[in-house]
Amino acid sequence: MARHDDPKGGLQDLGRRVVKDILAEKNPDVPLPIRTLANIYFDEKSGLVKLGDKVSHRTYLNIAHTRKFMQTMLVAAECKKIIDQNVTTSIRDLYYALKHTIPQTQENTFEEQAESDPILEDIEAAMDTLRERLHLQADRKGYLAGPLAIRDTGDMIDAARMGSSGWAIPSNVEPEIIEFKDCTADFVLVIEKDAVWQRLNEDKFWRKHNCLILTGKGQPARGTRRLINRLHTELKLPIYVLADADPWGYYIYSVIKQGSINLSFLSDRLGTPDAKYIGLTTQDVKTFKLPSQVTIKMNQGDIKRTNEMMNYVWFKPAPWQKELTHMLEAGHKLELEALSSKGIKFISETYLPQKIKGKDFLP
Amino acid sequence: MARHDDPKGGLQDLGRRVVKDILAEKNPDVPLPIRTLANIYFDEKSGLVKLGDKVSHRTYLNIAHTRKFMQTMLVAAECKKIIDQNVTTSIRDLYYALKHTIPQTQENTFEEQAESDPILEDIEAAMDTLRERLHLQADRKGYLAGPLAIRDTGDMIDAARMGSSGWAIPSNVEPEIIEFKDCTADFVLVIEKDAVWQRLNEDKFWRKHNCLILTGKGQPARGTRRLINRLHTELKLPIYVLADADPWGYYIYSVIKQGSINLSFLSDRLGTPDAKYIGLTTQDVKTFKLPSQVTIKMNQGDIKRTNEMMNYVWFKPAPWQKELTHMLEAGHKLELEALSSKGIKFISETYLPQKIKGKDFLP
Amino acid sequence: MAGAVAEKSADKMTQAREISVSEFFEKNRHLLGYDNKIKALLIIVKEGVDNSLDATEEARILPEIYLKVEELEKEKYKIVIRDNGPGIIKAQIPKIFGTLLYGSKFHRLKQGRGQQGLGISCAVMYSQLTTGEPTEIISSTGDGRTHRYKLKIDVKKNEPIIIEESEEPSKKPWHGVQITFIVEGIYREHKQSVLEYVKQTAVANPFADLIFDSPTGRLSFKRGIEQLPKEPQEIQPHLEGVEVGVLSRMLHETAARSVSSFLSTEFTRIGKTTALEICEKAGIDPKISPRRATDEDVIKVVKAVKEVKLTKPPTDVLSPLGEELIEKGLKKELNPEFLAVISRPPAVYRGFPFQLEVGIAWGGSIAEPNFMRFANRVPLLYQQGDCAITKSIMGVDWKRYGIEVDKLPLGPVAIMVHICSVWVPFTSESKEAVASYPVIIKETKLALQEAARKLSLYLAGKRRAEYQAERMKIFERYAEETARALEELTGEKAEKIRAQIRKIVAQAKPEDIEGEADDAGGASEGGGGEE
Amino acid sequence: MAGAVAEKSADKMTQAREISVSEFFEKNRHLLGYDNKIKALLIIVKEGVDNSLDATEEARILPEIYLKVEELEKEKYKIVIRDNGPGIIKAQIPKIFGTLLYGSKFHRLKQGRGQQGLGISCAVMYSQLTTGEPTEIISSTGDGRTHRYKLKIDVKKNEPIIIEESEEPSKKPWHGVQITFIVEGIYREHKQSVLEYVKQTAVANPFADLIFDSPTGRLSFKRGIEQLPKEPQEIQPHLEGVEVGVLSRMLHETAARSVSSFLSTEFTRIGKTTALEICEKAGIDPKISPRRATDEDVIKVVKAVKEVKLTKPPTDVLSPLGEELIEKGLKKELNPEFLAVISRPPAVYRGFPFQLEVGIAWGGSIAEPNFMRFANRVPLLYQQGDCAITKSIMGVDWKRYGIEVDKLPLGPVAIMVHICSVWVPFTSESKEAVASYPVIIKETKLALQEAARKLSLYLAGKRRAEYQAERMKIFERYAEETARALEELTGEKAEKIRAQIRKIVAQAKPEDIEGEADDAGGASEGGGGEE
Repeated sequence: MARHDDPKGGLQDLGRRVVKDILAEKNPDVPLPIRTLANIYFDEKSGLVKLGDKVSHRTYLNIAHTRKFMQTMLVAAECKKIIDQNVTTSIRDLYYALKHTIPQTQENTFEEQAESDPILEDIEAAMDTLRERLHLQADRKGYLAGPLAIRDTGDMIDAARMGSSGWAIPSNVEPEIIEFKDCTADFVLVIEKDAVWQRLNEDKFWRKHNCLILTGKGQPARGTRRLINRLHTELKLPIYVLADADPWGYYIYSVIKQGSINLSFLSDRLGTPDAKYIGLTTQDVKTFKLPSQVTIKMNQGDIKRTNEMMNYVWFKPAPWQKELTHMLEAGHKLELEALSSKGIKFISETYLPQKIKGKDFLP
Repeated sequence: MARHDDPKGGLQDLGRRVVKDILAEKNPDVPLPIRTLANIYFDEKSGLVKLGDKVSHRTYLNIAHTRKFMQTMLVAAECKKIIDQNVTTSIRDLYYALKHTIPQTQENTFEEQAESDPILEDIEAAMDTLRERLHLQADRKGYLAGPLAIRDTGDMIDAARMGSSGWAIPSNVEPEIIEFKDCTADFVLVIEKDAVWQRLNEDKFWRKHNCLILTGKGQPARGTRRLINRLHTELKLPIYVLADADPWGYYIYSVIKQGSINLSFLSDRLGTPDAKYIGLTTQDVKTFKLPSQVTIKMNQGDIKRTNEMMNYVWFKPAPWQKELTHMLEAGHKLELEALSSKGIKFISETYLPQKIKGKDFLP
Repeated sequence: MAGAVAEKSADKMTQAREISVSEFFEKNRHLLGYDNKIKALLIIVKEGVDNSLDATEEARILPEIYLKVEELEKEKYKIVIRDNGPGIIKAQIPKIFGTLLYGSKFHRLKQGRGQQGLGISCAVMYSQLTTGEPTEIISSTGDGRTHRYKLKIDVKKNEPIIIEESEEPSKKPWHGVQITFIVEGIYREHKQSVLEYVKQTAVANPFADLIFDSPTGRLSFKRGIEQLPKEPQEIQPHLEGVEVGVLSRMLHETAARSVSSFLSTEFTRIGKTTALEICEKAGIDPKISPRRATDEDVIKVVKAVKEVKLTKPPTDVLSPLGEELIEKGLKKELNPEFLAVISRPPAVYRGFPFQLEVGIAWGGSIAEPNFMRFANRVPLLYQQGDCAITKSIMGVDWKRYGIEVDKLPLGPVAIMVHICSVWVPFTSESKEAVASYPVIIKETKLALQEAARKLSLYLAGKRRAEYQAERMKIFERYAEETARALEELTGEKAEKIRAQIRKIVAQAKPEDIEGEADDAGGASEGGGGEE
Repeated sequence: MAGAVAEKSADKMTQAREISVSEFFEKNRHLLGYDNKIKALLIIVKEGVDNSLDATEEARILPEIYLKVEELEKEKYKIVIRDNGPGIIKAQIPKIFGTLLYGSKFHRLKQGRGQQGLGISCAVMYSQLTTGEPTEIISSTGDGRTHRYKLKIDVKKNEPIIIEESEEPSKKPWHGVQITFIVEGIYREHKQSVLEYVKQTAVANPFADLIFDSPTGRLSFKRGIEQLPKEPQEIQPHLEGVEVGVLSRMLHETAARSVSSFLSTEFTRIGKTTALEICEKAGIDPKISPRRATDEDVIKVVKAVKEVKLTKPPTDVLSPLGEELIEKGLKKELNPEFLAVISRPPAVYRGFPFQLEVGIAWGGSIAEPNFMRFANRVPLLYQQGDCAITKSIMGVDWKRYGIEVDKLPLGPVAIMVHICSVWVPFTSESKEAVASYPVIIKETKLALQEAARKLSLYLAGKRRAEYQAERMKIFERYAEETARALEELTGEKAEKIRAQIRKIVAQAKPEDIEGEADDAGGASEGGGGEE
């Protein structure tokens, strides 16, 4: 199905196709892109994780599909209704709005939100659209500070004047909501952890280094990833990522850079292939003479995960293979806070300046 | 120990007392307020959960204390160092800064952050101070929107012009960081869930009802609770709390209102005894004719928790006993999103206006 | 020293003497199951009732048995057992009840409940041992006279002591035996009790009328079928598994003139050809007199027997319950939803024919697993764990048949196993458990597996039917919701869509319906976290 | 019909006859443990060796026993057992080996290995049954003559058949017995084997020299102590638990003139006063002749006995191993880190004195749990689960003693339990398990608990010492870090604080040290969430 710039029309098309089958007394069929690893490929050219062509057919006369088929129709119909009313709602609201007991049964249309969320992703993928365009709100987290002026639904916001808290990144950062007005920064530093972000904001690191500092508070939400993508593509800002030297930190970097498997159909909007990894790496322990006790022994899960990551196409570049191998050999990982062992201001006054100056990045 | 407005002096006093014991060849002893339910009482006069007088003695020559004794000294010394350097750090940084292998052993000073966090709380309670005064940063979450102007470390922020995301509440909202400059609002609506907050912000509910809307995103962080306290005590704004009709929602309300057991020594800064509960209640199902399928069956944990809550002094007022009894009898709970079943705008256009107009609050 | 030793030795040895069987069992009565006072009551009832059933059945009389257990004082009971059997002739009464190891059945190879002539006289001995009371026997053979004895046992001599003896004309003509014991015991109604024994006996002997006056009231078990099972036949021993010692003794006792005729006349199913074949394989002259056979000859014959294919013993000598009787018994008792009954063909262990019968009942009134073991129609209540039947049940892979298991099967299942044989090998003289001969376990498992297969088919069929119906219901269930959503999306009327979906469902062929989950759903990688 | 029935009955009954004990056990040899060919070898060795040990011990000779098991052909073995006992006088040899239930020990109440006069003659019967071979017995009483017999058993008559008989002057003077069996069997060296029996016999009889020529080589067990245990004494029966039937018989057989003198002369530990007290309680004239006592009198006496406090049977009639011997045996075998041995005072079940001895060994060479059961110094290898000893071990709350448990104790523990009695109550004639009399279980548990308490003290002490040392180390460990932090806080030099802390630790008294966790830490309420 082609990308829909008209989400409502897309939903109606979906319905019409199904009704056509039904009226022709055919078993109705909704083709859905497969979103498992089996249908994911790494597009070398764009540097993004992308969705392949494989399609699964959800049909009514399949005992294992029938309930999901109904749910798909319900979610599609509800999205159309929301668009009609021109309101925005959360995916939890969507669940509640649709949940009811099926007449003459003890069964609910949806038993829990974990049932409606994947159906929504199915529709997003099928229509190649964003849930924001379906007037649905994703969870939000993440903050930004630095010389960037924004217009958000009429309000002018200067992210250089947001005090100690920074600008809170909303769930929907599409241009129709968030307009970039002015930006003088030279690059964006994306930080995994809020505590580190707050330290750097307190030190006004962004002022000294003329940059934007941004944190996703762990795995960045869709809105935050989309914002990073826009800052790079629209404002041409380099993106440097600062995360823990552990499989989870590296995974977060890879999601920012290449996109994720689960939302691979959105990679070109959510991924930023030009992002660079500034740190931490396990090799920093030697480079910056970190005391050995701040390292943390890898557990079985870490080791398994690291071995898997070594086989991902997007970790194939030599510097990553070297880092992952080093990690496995050293048998330890470390977190951003480990840098505090060298003193509270070590990260802002030594570590980051040295890395940026030396362009000491991983690809 | 008296409340220290001079945290550094307090830490030094603590050290000097211990050294005095040691030099006198006495088993050194740190008296610490007990922070379990056994030493908590509900102060009817202030309407706050408060810490009693019971004190526990942490001594060196007690096999069960020795390690904790050492840790207490380490945390106190590190806090003094941070204050000396005039920086702020996170409690995770504190953990990392202190973690190292004890010479000639295989043992670390701290094995995980879950060891250093309670020690810090011990020190906070012993010195009757806030961790913010020890230059330590709590986690932050929560947003605010509405007619309130703030000065944050020199930056002027207008919470009525923060677009779709609102003002992010920082972890430290003490007056030396956050100054209230101007406020025309009539009341504060504290909302448990961010999704509901976003809906109301989108509807510009705060403009129509001339209020501030604030969410803690679940259990509010210390900063958010302190902000609510300041909005009430300094700006004299009534506080209305909107949470799920379930034990967790009611618990969140009670923490906002009376303070929490764990941080009872901070109740007079974090609690707001005049807060009122606007909803949801299980009785709303009938009042607002909500469809029965949006209710959720209580599980064993809910029932146990509700029965416990019925015995808390602060839930003794008749309307609360009635609501809790009703909940147990009905055997169900419901979440804020349940209101969506009556339509997307039901909450902002019907539910809240009707409650506020009718002053239909629980105490 | 040698002299002293010899003297001492001689001294000891003069004290040695023969010990009577009664003395032996008096001291070792636990060997017969008299472990405790509760069990003692059960064993005495069992010996009496088993004898009555044997006697009536052998005389081809439909059994009417009356049993009474009455409490005389604390831990002292009167037990009365009366039957309508052929009675016992006067001369035999004292010997049968007053001598251990006296009986007609020991040397016979014929299916029966009693075997050794030990049980009933031990009951008499136990009575006198615990209460000092003699046992009363009243009997008539139907000749118009009734004989009455009160007996004890002279333990040292293993002989009856007649305490009282009388003979009188019967008031009305009758035949049968009535025995009255006065014994120490304790009456309970738990799992391994007189009551349970009577109930299970009724299941396995549905051709008998049983009345039980228990300390808690009367229970009547009416006959369910007016016909006795066919009479079991006595047989000669079978050559399979015969041992050197026994063969040697038989050779010296036979009336046969030659070894070959000895083999074909003293053993079942050995024809002349087979007898000659055995002699040939053994390398001995078939014509020599049995008495002239040497020990080496005997060993050669035993070895030769193993190389010859022997015909199985006759299958008609046993009297199994039969599938019909088992079905009747189990249906009457348990009212199950499903019942599978298997009667295996006879097999042979150590030369004895035996036969396994199994009933597996499922559902209905059965609430929990229930295992009933029978040997020659007698319920076995004790030593479940040691019994070949229990081991066989545990040896079956019940999961394969769709039945949950925790060592023994779980669920609403009742399993009845009946072994009948001309000689049931019990693990002990108390006859509580069947010895674990591999071939017995094998046969039992085969019977159980055959029955379990039937049950498994039934359960699978039931599940399949439920599943099919469930499926059509599913298509029906979601139609309305789907139709309404499609109306919202397309404007087409929900009623019309609904009707069309019904049509499609009705026309659906099985191959349209089958299918697996679609795999559209995204996989979460990297440890979760909302996206 | 009545006529026909009577006829049939008469017909059956004339077939009835007495059955000999030999016939009975030939058919029911599993009752004596002859379940399979592996076990058959063990039982025959056991009967022979037990008899040899009994004979030498009774004659107060330090035993020298030679045992040989030799494979003749597949599944056919020659077993030779030779001792240096007193020998058997010529006239008794055929009866002892050729008659079942013939012996000197049956009527005696005296601790010994054999009891019934059944075991050795059954071994003879089993040999002839399986191989047709007679058993050879060579014996001399030390009088310079050696007698040699080859015997079989006439099973129908329960009488010896003498196949060969010879007498010759001994080449050198000797006394003792040598028996040679030729039997069918299978030799294995697993847990329940001849080898294990010999090993455990060596543990429980450390005063015996044992040589075992097995099919895999020679094993010698040298005597560990040059003295026999004291001789067990024969006793009269004890009144406790005596039953009506037995008492009645004894009354009619006694030479006593009055009931009271009957009680005080025929029973152990009944004085005149007690005898009179019993008669008084029973309400009978103590002077009446025993022969004139009625059945009611007997019952009254039995009841009266229960109301009188009886003196326990004499404690010196038994011959326990004794704590020293048990310790020697276990130390030699297991080299444990700790050993607790308990010998209980004698107790009484059903009038028979018995005594329990227990050894619990821990650690050292013991790698896994090991349970050894002995009855009158004979190892019990089979039927562990049914045995009162095993049940007693399972009945102890081992966790209370700091020992892990999964039904049976776990860990590096060896438990040896020895029961000796004038009459050990086995659950079956194969003498593999002790019957579960409550008082036996109680005594066994008491012995085990007493030994377990000692072990528990040892283990606790071991743990405490480790704990104390650990504690002082802890105070040491944290001193440096604490001192440095205090320097940061106060400016006082870390070295000085460090030295002071050392002083405080060194001066600390135990009461300063003990203590529980402080309870400053806050409780999380309401289901978590960071604050």
